[in-house]
Amino acid sequence: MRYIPITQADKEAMLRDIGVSSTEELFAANIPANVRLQRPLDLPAPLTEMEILAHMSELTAGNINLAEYTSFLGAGAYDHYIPAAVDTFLKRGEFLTAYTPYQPEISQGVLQVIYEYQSMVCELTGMDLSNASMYDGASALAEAAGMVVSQTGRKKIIVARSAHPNYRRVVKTYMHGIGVEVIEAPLDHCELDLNKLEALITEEIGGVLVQMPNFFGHLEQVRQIEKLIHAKGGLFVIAADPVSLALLEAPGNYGADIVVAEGQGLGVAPSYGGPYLGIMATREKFSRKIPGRIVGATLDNRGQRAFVLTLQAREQHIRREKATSNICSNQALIALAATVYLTLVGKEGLREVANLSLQKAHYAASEISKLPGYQMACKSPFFKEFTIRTPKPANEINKALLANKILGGFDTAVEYPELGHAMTIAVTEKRTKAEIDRLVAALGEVK
Amino acid sequence: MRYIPITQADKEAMLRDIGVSSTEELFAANIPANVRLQRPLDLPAPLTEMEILAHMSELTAGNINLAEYTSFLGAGAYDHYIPAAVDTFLKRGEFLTAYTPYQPEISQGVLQVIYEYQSMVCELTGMDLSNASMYDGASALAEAAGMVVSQTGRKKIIVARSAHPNYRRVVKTYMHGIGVEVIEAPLDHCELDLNKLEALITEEIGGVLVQMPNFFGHLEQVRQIEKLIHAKGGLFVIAADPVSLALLEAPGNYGADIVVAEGQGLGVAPSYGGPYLGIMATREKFSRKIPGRIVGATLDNRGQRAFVLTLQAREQHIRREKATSNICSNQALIALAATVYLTLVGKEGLREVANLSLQKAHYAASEISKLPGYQMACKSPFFKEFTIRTPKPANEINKALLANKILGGFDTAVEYPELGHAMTIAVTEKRTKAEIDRLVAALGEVK
Amino acid sequence: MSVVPVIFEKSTPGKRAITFPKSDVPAVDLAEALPADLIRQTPAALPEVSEIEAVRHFTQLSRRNHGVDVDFYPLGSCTMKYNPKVNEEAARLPGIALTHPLQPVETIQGNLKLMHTMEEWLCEVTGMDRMTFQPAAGAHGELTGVLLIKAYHEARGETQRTKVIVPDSAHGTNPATAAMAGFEVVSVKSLPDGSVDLDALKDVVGPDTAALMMTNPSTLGLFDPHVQEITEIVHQAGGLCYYDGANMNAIMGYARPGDMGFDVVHLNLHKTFSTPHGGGGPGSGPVGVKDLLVPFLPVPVVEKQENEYVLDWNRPQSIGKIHSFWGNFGVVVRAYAYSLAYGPELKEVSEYAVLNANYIMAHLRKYYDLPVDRFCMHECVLSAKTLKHEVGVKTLDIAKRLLDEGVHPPTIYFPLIVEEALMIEPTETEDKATLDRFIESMVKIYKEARDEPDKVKSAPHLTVVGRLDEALAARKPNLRYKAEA
Amino acid sequence: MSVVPVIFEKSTPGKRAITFPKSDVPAVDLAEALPADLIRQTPAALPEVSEIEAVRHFTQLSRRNHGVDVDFYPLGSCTMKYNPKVNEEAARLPGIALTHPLQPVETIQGNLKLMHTMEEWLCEVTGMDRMTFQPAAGAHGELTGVLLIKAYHEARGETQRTKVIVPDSAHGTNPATAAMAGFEVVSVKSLPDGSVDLDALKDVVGPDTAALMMTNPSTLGLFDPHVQEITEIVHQAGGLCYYDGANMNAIMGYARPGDMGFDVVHLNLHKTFSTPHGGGGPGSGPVGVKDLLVPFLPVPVVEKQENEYVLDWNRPQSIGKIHSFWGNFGVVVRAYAYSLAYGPELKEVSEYAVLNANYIMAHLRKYYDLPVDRFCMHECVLSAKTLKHEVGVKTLDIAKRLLDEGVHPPTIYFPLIVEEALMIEPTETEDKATLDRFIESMVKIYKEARDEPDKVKSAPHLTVVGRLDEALAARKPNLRYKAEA
Ligand SMILES: Cc1ncc(COP(=O)(O)O)c(C=O)c1O
Ligand SMILES: Cc1ncc(COP(=O)(O)O)c(C=O)c1O
Repeated sequence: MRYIPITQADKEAMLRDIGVSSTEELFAANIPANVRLQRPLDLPAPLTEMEILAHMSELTAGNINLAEYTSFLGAGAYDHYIPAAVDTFLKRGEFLTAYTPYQPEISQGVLQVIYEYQSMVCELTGMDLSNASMYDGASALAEAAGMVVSQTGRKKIIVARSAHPNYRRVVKTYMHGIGVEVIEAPLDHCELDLNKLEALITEEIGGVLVQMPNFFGHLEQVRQIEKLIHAKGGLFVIAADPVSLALLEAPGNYGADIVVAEGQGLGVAPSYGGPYLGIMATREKFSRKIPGRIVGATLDNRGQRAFVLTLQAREQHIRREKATSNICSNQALIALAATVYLTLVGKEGLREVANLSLQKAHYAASEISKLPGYQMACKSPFFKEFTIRTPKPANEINKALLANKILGGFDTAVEYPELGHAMTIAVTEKRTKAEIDRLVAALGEVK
Repeated sequence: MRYIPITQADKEAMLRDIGVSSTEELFAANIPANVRLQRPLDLPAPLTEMEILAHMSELTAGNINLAEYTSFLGAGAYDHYIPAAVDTFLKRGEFLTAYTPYQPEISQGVLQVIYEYQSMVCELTGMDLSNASMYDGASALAEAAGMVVSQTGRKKIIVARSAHPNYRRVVKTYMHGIGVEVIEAPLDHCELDLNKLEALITEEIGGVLVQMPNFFGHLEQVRQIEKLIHAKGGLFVIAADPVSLALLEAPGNYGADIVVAEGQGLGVAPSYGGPYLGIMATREKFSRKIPGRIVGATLDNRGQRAFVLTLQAREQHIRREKATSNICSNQALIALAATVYLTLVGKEGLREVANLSLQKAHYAASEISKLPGYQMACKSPFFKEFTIRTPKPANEINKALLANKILGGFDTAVEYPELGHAMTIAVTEKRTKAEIDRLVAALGEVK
Repeated sequence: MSVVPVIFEKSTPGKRAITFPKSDVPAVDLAEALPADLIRQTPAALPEVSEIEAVRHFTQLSRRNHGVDVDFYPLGSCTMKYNPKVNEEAARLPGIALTHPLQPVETIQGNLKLMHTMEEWLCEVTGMDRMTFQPAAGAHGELTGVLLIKAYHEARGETQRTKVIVPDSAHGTNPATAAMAGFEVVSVKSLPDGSVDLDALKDVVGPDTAALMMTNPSTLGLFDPHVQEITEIVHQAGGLCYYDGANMNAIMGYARPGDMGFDVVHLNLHKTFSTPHGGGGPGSGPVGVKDLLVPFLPVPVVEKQENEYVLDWNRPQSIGKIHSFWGNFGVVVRAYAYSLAYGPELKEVSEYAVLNANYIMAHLRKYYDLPVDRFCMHECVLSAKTLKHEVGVKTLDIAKRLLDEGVHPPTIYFPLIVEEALMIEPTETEDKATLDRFIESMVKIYKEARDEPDKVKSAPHLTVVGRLDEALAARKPNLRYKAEA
Repeated sequence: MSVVPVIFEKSTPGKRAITFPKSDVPAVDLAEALPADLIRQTPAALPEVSEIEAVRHFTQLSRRNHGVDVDFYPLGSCTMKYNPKVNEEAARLPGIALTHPLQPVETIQGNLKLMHTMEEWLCEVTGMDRMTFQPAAGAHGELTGVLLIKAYHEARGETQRTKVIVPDSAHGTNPATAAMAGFEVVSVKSLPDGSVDLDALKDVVGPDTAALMMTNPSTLGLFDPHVQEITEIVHQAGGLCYYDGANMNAIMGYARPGDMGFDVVHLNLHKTFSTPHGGGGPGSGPVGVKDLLVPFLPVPVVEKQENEYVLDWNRPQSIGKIHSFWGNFGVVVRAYAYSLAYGPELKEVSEYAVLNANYIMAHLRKYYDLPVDRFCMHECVLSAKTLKHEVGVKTLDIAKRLLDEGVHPPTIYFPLIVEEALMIEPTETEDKATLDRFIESMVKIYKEARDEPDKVKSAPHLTVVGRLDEALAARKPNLRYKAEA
């Protein structure tokens, strides 16, 4: 009865008004006896609030957490600094406990935040329009693949093997549903092999999906790839790291047709993998193809600027089976976090974050490379993450690092056995030189 | 420049409008050269937000805290459960960043909260009116002493030796200022000695200040004391534990003239001793004598009920040296915490808190009393805290408890050497039987 | 202020809120680290504001928004119940909020145990055998579920099963999902009470039937009396049965989709299990399945081995992955905290949800049309048909006038099969006083519609903005801020 | 809703929000544990509401309140600057928020070090030798400081020093404090510019002078040009000098009370050091002293011994204690975080505070009376004297009309020595655009006062409540909710 505010007296009065003597009558009138559950639910007895918190603290106290351990683990979820003001707004009841702004007159807060979010995404990606958010990076990429197919009518797409293994899995899962073949473009070390890619791209290929920087943290030759795919009439989809876009060219400026990204790095707690933020932006010409909610500016009947959900003819509640996607609830609160984050760090701050991450990652790479047995796995440029060959299996090294209160890099052994012993190390602006030196020393001591 | 939003261009435009060429001119026009500081402040270089948090986390990481240790320490600050919703409202900018509601039309939120707070305090204490808060329990008691003196015109007051040692110190400090003699009423074990008290009370005595339950956690014979002091025309002041008032008689019902209390137990974090909440309530006849802000209900010019600061003729900004006190800023946000807390636990919940604390304290007392060398220091009834003689100095025992992740009770040796080896143990509703058993076991093992 | 400038309009070059430390490592030259043609030339024109401006901006915006924390929000089909604050605190525990999805499993046993336990509990509530938490929302769960069905038929070589049957009363996500999974959607007309027309169903099932997707209680808030026959009909034709659990708040502890013959079900934790809607999300749409679909579940699956929890990736028949990591874990955490608060008393959640909906119906049926005269379950669907025909006041007008009363209007114009629909879902977390206040408002508006229809048609009057020009928004899309040239 | 019922009016018997577990220990009978005549018979009539009602209630109330986070708040003398969010986060670190004041010192070294460091920093800013953090607010600091002075004279046997000199421009807390510490208050008239009249001062100082209390910059926002002479005059007479540091935001890094000859100073951390005002408090009013007063500081004093911090209670000349524990530690923590953000750049805080105040003055002096035509420091004091005499629009009316503009009005009718005073303190955390908006509002109101004075006199028009009947409130005090009989 924890959150049920109806007293026994109220209940009786209400039953009287309804004209029944018990709630059982209401259920009996609806649920046929043959499907009624005849026993209580077999669940543990209710706890009070105090017990809930005590239980959950105890349950998770043993988890290693990023406040106590120094993390060099990235691979799609990053330990960027989250300004204190972000959480203030996630907790404002008016944002937290609202739903999709169906009634714009009492939802201008959420609507304007989304409009601002869309604007920031466009700025970062160099695209014309953004939707209000997708579930996460992987599903955004899969939806982009769906857009490619629907736009080109072609039933084959190419995805870079250097894209996040989980993103590739999600793309394949989605594409399998609509009978689209997903071809994996092979690698040369940890970069796409452009010759092989060129050979794969035919006029049957709807598009190429490339992660930039790629899963290994390194850059792809996106300008060349763009030419290859556009030459055959396909679309070019980029999965970006939004933080990287402070330093790296906007995909809109090298010809991307759709840009997706995982927004977690923009002020969102790692939270064991979710809730995160699927960013999706595209060119104006695809505005009727993009999935999800979109907010637009308009006027009210008093002549004031105001915001409203728009272009809804793409959406499931209007178009049903002809919709561009089935997405309904999205990740609005996480888009709020990203909007507050980008507002707080602003134009210069995001560049600082990106540059510091790059500087520190390069320092780490150069120091680790000096250790015997460690050697960069790829020669291509990198941003805040890099992949390095290790003298022993990475998971063994990581065990030793854990003992030093360090969460080591991503062990590539399972996903990329072709690299041999290797790990992908992420370094954000939060890591100090002292922490990096501690990592290097700990690596040096692994026996 | 962290929180200064003025750009160089703005600054120049502003200087132009002011008609000076630099801010230095403004300072030079004001501050004579002979008092100008001619060197930069010798303070550490500014840190960024990320560094501030990292520094402060590191600085305080070594502090033992009540999330990780099981606490049996009370003595004026208690580990009661704080419902999650409380902090939500402490963080609402409209409450957090407002000041004293001088402009009632845009301060109805704070004003109504205070009115509700005052009402709750009156309910708990059985008094007619409450102010909007004092600094803490000790200063509230000292201000009550001042009220006693000003009301009775007598220059002597009695304070129970069983009152919190720090509260007694604060009373003495305040009273010294106005030349009032503070007489300490002696104890019989850990309760006031009524015979000796009776002898002390003369018609020169303005009032008696008693803590209930007293510092040792035990009850005083307040009904008898009330008769003694009122018989000589003095006032009766009670320093209560607000949680105890769910089970113990309201001081208003046994003749108290002024009730003060430390409100920390009502949803306020222990925070190394502050900010806490000074509660103060009294009878209507003293309404012109009570210090501090008071909120009253009235009507606005549209005929709506509304709230406003009232009875301000008592206050320093109106009456200056004739004011009832110099208090200006109080502890409004902490009063909000208490108001939200009391709303959430409500009539029944506060009884549950009090009763559980009592039950568990009694269990602890009876279990510990079974240990060899441990023996209750007083026979009088107690609420959630009790004082027990220990076989060795309490501080040595506490060291051993710390090794078991237990924060032991208050060592009475320094403040009450007459008790010999003893400690005052506090047990709140948060303590489980398992935790108490762990304490008992650990005590049993102290060598 | 009735217009808050967009944050870009508050931007001034050089202003800063958060800054970062100077680098403490030997500098690398950007031009050396990155290829010249990939270095960004024009910085993204993000806003440049101070921290106080940012804080005021988002504070002011929040004050222009309604939420459950502000007042009543009876938005049908969305289960806008109270979102407990303790759940927010739990989700911010460092062992939860500050954990990385790819930490070695031995460092994260608590989270795995939480997921495993929650899976067991939700299986008990739904009568299913296993659950996956990867789907990030209801529609995502639907997609997962329908792909599981597809994989099942494929594994059995029944690739001719290309059709998914969806009643016309269904939520838009159902047909959209089926299409997204590559199925052909067969829409069947519902009976006027929103239930499935058995004859129509029998007509369309066949060897090409992959599945039926059904919402029960239906979007009319009514439990389908023939649900067991329905699942039998579909099963007999070789199809599987999908249960859209968005309305699970009506039946917890009373009935279980698993017991009704469903093979797959998705739940909306952001509805039934009290996790906040966040202005549109995040949600969590876990999918429960019967044993026959377990081999196809997304990888990885949390398994308990001896005393250790592991992530099992070795599932050759799996449909693959549906989320970057393990789903909206932070949302699952909140739902777990909620489940702890109720345990078997979840049944009372449904009991009171149904009580509240019937109470509103009992009072408002005197004023508004009631399309189906039956006790409802957790929500009631009314209609303003008569008002529209007699005085020209539409459901939209009523909704807008409700805004002036400080409450969020019900869902309107859904389900599609009801003319001028008003779909009212009070949830169990509202007390009688709030319901009475809402009833009073609805009656007042009814009377206004009769006495002063223009007042209703021109509503809202008390909101910070008036009715919006939605046509303009669509005709001249302005979807992002652009600095004036 | 323009009236929110008080929470008691929402109460229904039996409703619950937070509940507690059943007892897990052997039961004790209350009647046995407690004496019959001390057991409460009638429970306190606290409200009985559900959690959702509580949350909505306080959410709705908060939405009826202005704050710095909402918009501009130029309340003179109160330094309503931005309160950084990171400080709130810091104060909630478990090593801070969850520590007990009586923990053994060896378990709490971090907090002791924090206080010790902060003491050093504030001594550097003020030019004093030691500091105590026990005072919970400015007025509490004043009391502490004046009691220190009293103890000093007593220790020297100079008990005839019974008078404290307070300029008539002083804040009410100054004379109230002196009285509370048992001194006789000697009020000296200030010069029209708010500075101390040296001749008047010389007239009143003497062998009975205990101290002078001075606010500098004065409450007119002007630095006293003769401050050094003033402290010399008092010192020569054997008195001590007390500095009310409420206006410290004007001079950090530019001048230090210690260098001006003051013996005691209090700071308001909730003003100068950005800790939030919380709707009235908590604040923190640390007191700094010169060496001659150190022996009298409240116990305990945080001392560093070798590598350990201790609480030193062994101070026989101490005035005793002034707070239950060590002061509003959580507030000091926030001020510490703020100091970390600035370090020596605290000087720029003052620079910009002064710039902003002069900017407002430069613009508004064209419309409002300027009592003293001099550059001001961190705040400017204007007057509506002319408007009042010419069109009958008072300062109060202007303040009320400002409410309609969405900003908090300045402090009004203070300092007392200025007729129809408007005391405007913008602080350094406001940008030019906000100041311009405020100036515009003030000019608009000025024009309205001339053109449509009734509009101003009847303001506010846009707030949730109109002007209140304060006389009624005082005449028929209704200070608490009482259930109707
Ligand atoms: C009946 C029904 N099914 C499915 C959904 C889709 O759920 P979600 O918004 O979480 O994707 C909804 C949500 O509104 C719904 O009401
Ligand atoms: C000049 C001056 N002195 C003293 C005080 C008292 O400070 P507090 O309110 O913190 O007690 C104030 C506060 O308003 C003030 O402005």
